[in-house]
Amino acid sequence: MTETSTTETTTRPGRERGREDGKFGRYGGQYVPEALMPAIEELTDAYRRYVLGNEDGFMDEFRERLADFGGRPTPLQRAGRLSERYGREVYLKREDLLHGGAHKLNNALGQVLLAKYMGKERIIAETGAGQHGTATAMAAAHLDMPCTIYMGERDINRQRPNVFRMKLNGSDVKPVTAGRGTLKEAISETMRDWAATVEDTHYVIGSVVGPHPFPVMVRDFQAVISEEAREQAIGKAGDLPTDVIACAGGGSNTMGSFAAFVDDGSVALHAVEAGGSTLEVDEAAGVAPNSASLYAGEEGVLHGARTKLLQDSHGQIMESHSISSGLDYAGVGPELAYLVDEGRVTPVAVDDDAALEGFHRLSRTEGIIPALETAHAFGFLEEHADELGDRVVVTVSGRGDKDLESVIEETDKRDIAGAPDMSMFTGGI
Amino acid sequence: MTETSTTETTTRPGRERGREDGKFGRYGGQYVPEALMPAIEELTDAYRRYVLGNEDGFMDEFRERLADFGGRPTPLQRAGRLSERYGREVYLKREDLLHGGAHKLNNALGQVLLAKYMGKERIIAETGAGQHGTATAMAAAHLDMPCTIYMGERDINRQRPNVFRMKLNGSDVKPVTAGRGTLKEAISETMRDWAATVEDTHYVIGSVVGPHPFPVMVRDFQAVISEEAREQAIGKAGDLPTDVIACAGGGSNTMGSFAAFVDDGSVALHAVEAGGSTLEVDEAAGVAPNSASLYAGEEGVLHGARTKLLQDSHGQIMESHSISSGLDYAGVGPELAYLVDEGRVTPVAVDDDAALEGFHRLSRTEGIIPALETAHAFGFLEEHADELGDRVVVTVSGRGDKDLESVIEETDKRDIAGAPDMSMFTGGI
Amino acid sequence: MPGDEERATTDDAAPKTGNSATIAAAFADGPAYVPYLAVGDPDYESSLAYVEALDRGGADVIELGLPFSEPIAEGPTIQGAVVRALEGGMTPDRFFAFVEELDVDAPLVCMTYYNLIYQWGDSDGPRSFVERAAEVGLQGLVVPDLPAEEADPLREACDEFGLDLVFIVAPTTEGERLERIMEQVSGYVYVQARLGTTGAKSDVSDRTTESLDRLRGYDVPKAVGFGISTGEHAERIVAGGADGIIVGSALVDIVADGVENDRPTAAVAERLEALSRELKAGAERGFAARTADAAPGDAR
Amino acid sequence: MPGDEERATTDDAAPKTGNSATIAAAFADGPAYVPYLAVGDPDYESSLAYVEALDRGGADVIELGLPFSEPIAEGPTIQGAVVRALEGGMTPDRFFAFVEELDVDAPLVCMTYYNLIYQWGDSDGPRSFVERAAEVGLQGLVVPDLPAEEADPLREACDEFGLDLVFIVAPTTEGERLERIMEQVSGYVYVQARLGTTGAKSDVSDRTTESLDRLRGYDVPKAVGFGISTGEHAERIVAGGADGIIVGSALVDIVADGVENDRPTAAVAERLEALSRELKAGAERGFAARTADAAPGDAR
Ligand SMILES: Cc1ncc(COP(=O)(O)O)c(C=O)c1O
Ligand SMILES: Cc1ncc(COP(=O)(O)O)c(C=O)c1O
Repeated sequence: MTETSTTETTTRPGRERGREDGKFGRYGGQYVPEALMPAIEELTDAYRRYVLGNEDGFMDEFRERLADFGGRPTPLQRAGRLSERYGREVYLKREDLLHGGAHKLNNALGQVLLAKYMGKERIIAETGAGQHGTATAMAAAHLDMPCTIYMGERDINRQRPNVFRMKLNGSDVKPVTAGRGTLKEAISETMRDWAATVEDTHYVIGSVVGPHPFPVMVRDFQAVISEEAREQAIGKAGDLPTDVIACAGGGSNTMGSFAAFVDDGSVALHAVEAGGSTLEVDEAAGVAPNSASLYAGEEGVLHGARTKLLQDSHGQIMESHSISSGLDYAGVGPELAYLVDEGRVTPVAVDDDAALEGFHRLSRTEGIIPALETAHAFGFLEEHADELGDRVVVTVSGRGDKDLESVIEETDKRDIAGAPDMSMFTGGI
Repeated sequence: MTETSTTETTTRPGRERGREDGKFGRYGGQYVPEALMPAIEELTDAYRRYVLGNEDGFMDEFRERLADFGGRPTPLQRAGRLSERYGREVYLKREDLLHGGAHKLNNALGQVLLAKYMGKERIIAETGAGQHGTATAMAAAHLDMPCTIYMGERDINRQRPNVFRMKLNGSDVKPVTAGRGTLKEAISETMRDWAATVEDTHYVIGSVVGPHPFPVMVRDFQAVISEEAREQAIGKAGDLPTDVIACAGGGSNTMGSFAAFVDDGSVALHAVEAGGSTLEVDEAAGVAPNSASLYAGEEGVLHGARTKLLQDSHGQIMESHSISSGLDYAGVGPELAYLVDEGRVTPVAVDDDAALEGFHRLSRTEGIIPALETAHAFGFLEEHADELGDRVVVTVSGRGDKDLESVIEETDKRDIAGAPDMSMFTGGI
Repeated sequence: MPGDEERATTDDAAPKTGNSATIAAAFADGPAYVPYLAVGDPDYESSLAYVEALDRGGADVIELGLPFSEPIAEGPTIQGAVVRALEGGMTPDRFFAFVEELDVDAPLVCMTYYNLIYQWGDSDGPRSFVERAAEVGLQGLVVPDLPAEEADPLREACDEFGLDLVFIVAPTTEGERLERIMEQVSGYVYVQARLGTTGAKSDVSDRTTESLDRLRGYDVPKAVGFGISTGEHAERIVAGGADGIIVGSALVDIVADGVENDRPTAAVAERLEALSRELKAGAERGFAARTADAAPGDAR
Repeated sequence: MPGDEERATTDDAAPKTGNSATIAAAFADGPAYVPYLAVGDPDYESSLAYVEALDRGGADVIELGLPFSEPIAEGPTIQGAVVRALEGGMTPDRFFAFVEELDVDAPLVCMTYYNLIYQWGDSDGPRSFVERAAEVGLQGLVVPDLPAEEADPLREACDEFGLDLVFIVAPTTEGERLERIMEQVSGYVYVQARLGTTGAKSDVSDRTTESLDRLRGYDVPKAVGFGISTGEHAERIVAGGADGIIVGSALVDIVADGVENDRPTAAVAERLEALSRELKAGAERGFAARTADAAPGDAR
C-alpha cells in the first residue's frame, strides 16, 4: 500500500451523502431549466419513497428483476494469470456478465422500473457508447415502456451494432447532429425532449451526473456492484481488498464500484479516466484530446450539476476525446469530484495506447474481452501494479463486443505486442 | 398437457445411460480411425476418473470456474410478457448470460480443464456459428492452453465478429475450404488434425456428438443447465415444469436442458430443430434445406457415432441448411436419437421464417436478443403454445449479438411484423 | 379565461420596478416588445446591425444571447444561432465589447448559461461577471439553467451592481416553487408559453393563459415567450394579459435565412426591423383591446 | 532398429493367408506393391484407364476408394480426389459397375467409410454391401472409421462371402488394442507409417520401424502406407521389414496434376504406370537387401 493509504481519515457516512439535498460539498445541485424543476421534484420525491423507503416493495422488485432478468449477482473472479503477472491477487468484478454486457443495466432497470411506479408512460435516454442506450432499451422492452434514445451521430457510426440492438428492442433511436455528435450533445438533446414532455416522460440519465436526485439515485442503483464485491472479497480473500480500480466516464461504474468501500478507510479507490492521446489541451480549438475531467478538469456547471469539467478559460465546454465512446464525456459525477477533492478517491488518467494494450492483454491472458472503457482500468493496473496492495479488485464494467470495429481500426494504427494480425478484418467485420 | 404426457413410461436411469459403453440403444459407439483410438481410450479413462470420479477434485474446480469465470448459476427468469401472451407461465433459462454468450462455455471449460488434468499441451476445436469456438478460445486463454480452431470458410464469413473474438483470445483460426465450408467440414478437418497430433492434443468437440466418451461427457458438462433449472423451477413455481423446450443442432443445449428432467416422466421434452426453408430434400443435389436430423434424418454413422443423419439413399451426408449456423449440422447426438426413438423426446422442426419472427418477438417483448439458434425455440412456442402445459421452461441457449448481420440480411428479405426498419443497416453494421 | 373580476384584481397590482429603472420604464406604459438574438450570429459586425435593427423596430428591452456551448434550454433554431456565433469566434470578452459598441435605446438584458457567468474573471463565482456587465451597461440577466434555489450568489451580485435578475416561469411552475421564484425575480418574469425549448410555434396554448392567471397576484411585469412569431400571436398574448412579449426563434429564423441564402446584412436587418414592427404593433393592438375590455379606470 | 535376433524370430512366422487366396498370393513371393486411387476421379472413363495403368505398372493388390462425403481419415490430396469423384457422379452402384468393368490382374480391395457400407441395399447393416462386393469380384475391404470393436457384423459378412477385412494399425496402437485388431484382421494389416491422415511426406519415420517391430509376432502380411512417394522410400520401407507398400497420395497427385493442367488421359496413365514401376522396383530392391542381410536359410 502506498500514497493512497493516507485516505483513512475520510468523511462518513458515505451512503447518506447527497441523499437529502443533492450536495456533495461544493458540488452537485440542480442547475436545470425551470420547466424541468417540477419533474425533478417529483422524481426526488419518488426516489425518497421508492428507492430509499422501499414503498410498494419497489426495491424488492428491483432486486428480483436485477437477479432474474439481469443475472445478478455477478461473480468476483480471481484472475489467475494476472495475479501471477503482477505478483498480487487480482480479482475481477464481472459486470461484463450482466444482461446487455455492462454495468449500465443496474441503473437503467432501476430507473425504468421507477418510472413505472411513478406512472410515467414513456422513457427517454441519451447514450454515448450505446451501452446505456441498449440497457435502457432492454429494460424498457422488459417492462413494456415506449422508449426513445438520443445518440450523437458520430457515436451512431462508431457503435452501429448497439444502435441495431436498441431498435431490435423496439426503441426509437434519434440521431443528434449538433456539435461533434457525441454524448455531451446527446444529453443536451435529451434534456430538450424532456423539457417538452416532462409530464408523462421519465428521463433515464445514464450515469451519476445531472441534477439531483440523479447522482445519488444512479449511485444507489449501481452500488450493488460494490455491495456484492465487498461481501465476495471477504468471502474469497478473507479480507477487504486493498485497492479497487474502476474506469470513470460519467462515473456510474466508479461510484457503483466504490460506494460500499468509501467508509472502509483502508481500501484505496482508483478512478481511471480516459487520458486520450494526451493530457494537453487545445484551448483555441476547444478540444481536450482526453476525457480526464477529474484529473485535469475544473469546477463548473454542466448538465444540471456543479462538478469538475473540461472547459476552456471562458467556461465553454470542451470537446473531449477518448478511444472509448463511453468515457468520452467532458463532465463527471459531482460526488466523485467531491471524493477526489477530499482525497478519498485517486484520479488517474490512462491514455488510448495503454487502454488498447490493456484490452488485448485481458483478452489474451484471461479469455475476457473487455469494453474499451474497462480496458483503461487494466492499463492502469499494468502501469501501477507495483504501487498497489496485495488484493486488488478491478471492475470489468462491460464486455467488448460493441468495440470490435474500433479495436480493429485502432490496433491497425499501432504496433501492439500480442495483438492478432488485423489484416483480415480491416475491411470491416 | 397433451400427447407428450404419454412419455411417462420412459427408461431409467437417465444419467447413467451411455457412461460405461457409449451406447444408447443402437446409437453411439466409436467409429473413428485407428490412430485416434488410443486417445479416445485415454479420454474415456480420464472422463471416468476426473468427471465421474472427481479425481484430484476435478469437478470441484470445474464448478468453481464455471461459477467465477462463467457466471453460473444463470437465472431462471419468468418472462412476464410472454407468459401473458401465451396464457401459461413461461420461464427462460438464461444461458445467454453465460460468459461468451451461450451455453457452449459449460462444455468448453470442462474439456479444456480436463485436457489440463490429462497433461495435454494443446487444444483444437471445430466451430460452426463460432459460439463453440469462442467459448473454447476463452477457456483456453483462461487456462493458458494454446488453441487452434477450425471453421468453415462460409461460416467464417457469416460470423466474422466471432472469428475476431477467437483471435483476440489468442487462438489460431484455420479456415476450412472443403465442401460447403460449414460445421460438418470443420469437424472432419479437426479430426484430421487430431489424427496427426493426438498424443499431446485434446480435441474439444462442441456438442454431444462424436465418438464415445464425447456424447456422455459433453452431456454431463452441459447438464448443469437442467440441474439448475430443475431446482429453480421447483423454487419459483413450486413444481416441476410441464414442458422444457430447447433448440437442437448437435444437441448439447438440448441434452443439457433435458438431462436432469429425463427421469421426470411428467415433463415433456421438446427438441426444436432447424426446419430451414422446407423439410423437403433435394436428393440429386445432396442438399437438405433444413437441419432436422432428428425429425427427418435416418440412422447412419458420422463423425464417430451411429446416430440420426441427413443423408441420401446411398449414405452420403447431405448439406444441411439453416438460417442459424449453429444448427446447421447434418447429424445429432446419439443419445437424442435414442430418446426420440423411445418417445421420451419430441422432435419438432421450426422453419427459418418462424425462427426469425421468434427472434424479433423476444427482442421486442422481453428485451432479450436471442441467438438465431435459440430463436427456433421461440418459434415453436408461438406455434404450439396451446398444446403445452402450464409451466414451460425455454432455454435461451445464447445471445444474438453474433447474428446481427444475418438478421439484417434475412429480415430485409421478408415482411416481419414488429421488426425494425432495416434500411439503415443493409449496408452492413 | 376566468371571469373579469379576477383579471380586475391583478390589473390593480401594477408591475413593480426592479433594480433597473430603464427596464421598469420599458414596461411602464404599454406592452413591452422584447426581442432576442444570439450575439455574434453569424459574425460580430452583422450581429451589431441586426440588434440595432431590432431597436429601430421598436424593441422595449433587448435580450442578448451570450452563446454557451451546451444550450440545453434552446430548441434547434437558437441552437443553430449559438453554434454560428461560437464558430464566428464569440467569447464573453467580445460579448462585452459588443454591448459597449452597440448603439441602441432599449435596455439590454444578457441571456446566458450559468457556467459562463461562474467562470468569468479570475475568481470563481458570479460577482465579477455581473460587475463587468454593469460596466458595459447591461440592465439585467436571464440564466435559464439557474433555478431560484441556486441563485443567491447571483442575486446578491445583481443587487450590488443594480442589475435585474429575470427568472423563467414554466407552465408547470406552481405553489411553493412559484413563490420561491417570485421572491427572487426582478425586472420582469419570463413566462414560458408552453413546455419544451425555445422555437417558433404557430399557436398560443391555453397554458399561457393559465400561467398568467397564476401570476396575477404578483406585481412584476409578465413577459410571455416561446413560440411567438407573428403580430397576431403578439396581439392575442397581450390581449390575454401579458405585459410584454419575448420573441427569439422567429427573429433568429430571419438571420439563419440570411446565412443560408447569403443575403446582404442590410436586407436581413430590414426584415428584422419589419418583423419587429409587426410584433410591436400586434402587442399594442392586444393592449388596446385589453384596455377597452377593462373598466376605463383600470387603463394604464 | 533392434538386433537381428529379434527380426529372425518374425521372419519365421510367414504371413498367413486370409479369406482371399489372391490377396494371400500377392504377398506370397516378394514384396507387394499396393496402390490406391479414388474411383471416378475425375470421371468414370479416365478412372478406368488410371486403375489399369496401376495394374500394368506392377500392382500386386489395388485399393479402390469408394468416395464418401466425409473422408475424415484422408488428408487434403485424397480429399480432393474424393470431391472430384463425387462431383463426377460416383455412387456405390457405379462403383460396383466400375469394378465389374475393370480389366486388371491384381486383386481388388475396396476402401470406404462405414456409412456407405451400412446404408447400401434395402436393409440396414453391412451384409448386402459385402454380398454385392463379392459378386463384382472384390477381394477385400478397408474401412478406416470402423474400429475392431464395432466390426463384428462386417467381419461376419466378409467371412460369409470370402472377402478379407483389412485393418489399419497406427503408431499408437499397442497392447490390448493391437491384439483385438490382429484377431479381426485378414488379408494384410495396413501399417500406418506415421500419425495423421493420408498424404505424401518425404521421409520414413522411426515409428514405422517400431510398428513393424510390434507386429513381428503376428503372421499376417504387413503393408506400410502413409507418406510413401518414391522408389527410394519403398526400398527403405521394405528393407525395414515391410511385406508390402501402400501408395495413395503420390498417385492421386498425378491425377490431380492431370486435371489441373488438362493433360490427356493417356499421358496421365503413363505417368501412373511409370511411378508404379519405380515404386515396385524400389520395393524389390529393399526386399533383396533384406534377404541378403538375413541368414541364407531365412530367405523366402
Ligand atoms: C462498459 C462501460 N464502462 C464504463 C462506462 C463509463 O460510464 P460510467 O462512468 O458512467 O460508468 C461506460 C459507458 O458507456 C461503459 O459502457
Ligand atoms: C446459441 C446456440 N444454441 C444452440 C446451438 C446448437 O448447438 P447444440 O445443439 O450443440 O447445443 C449453438 C451452436 O453453435 C448455439 O450457438
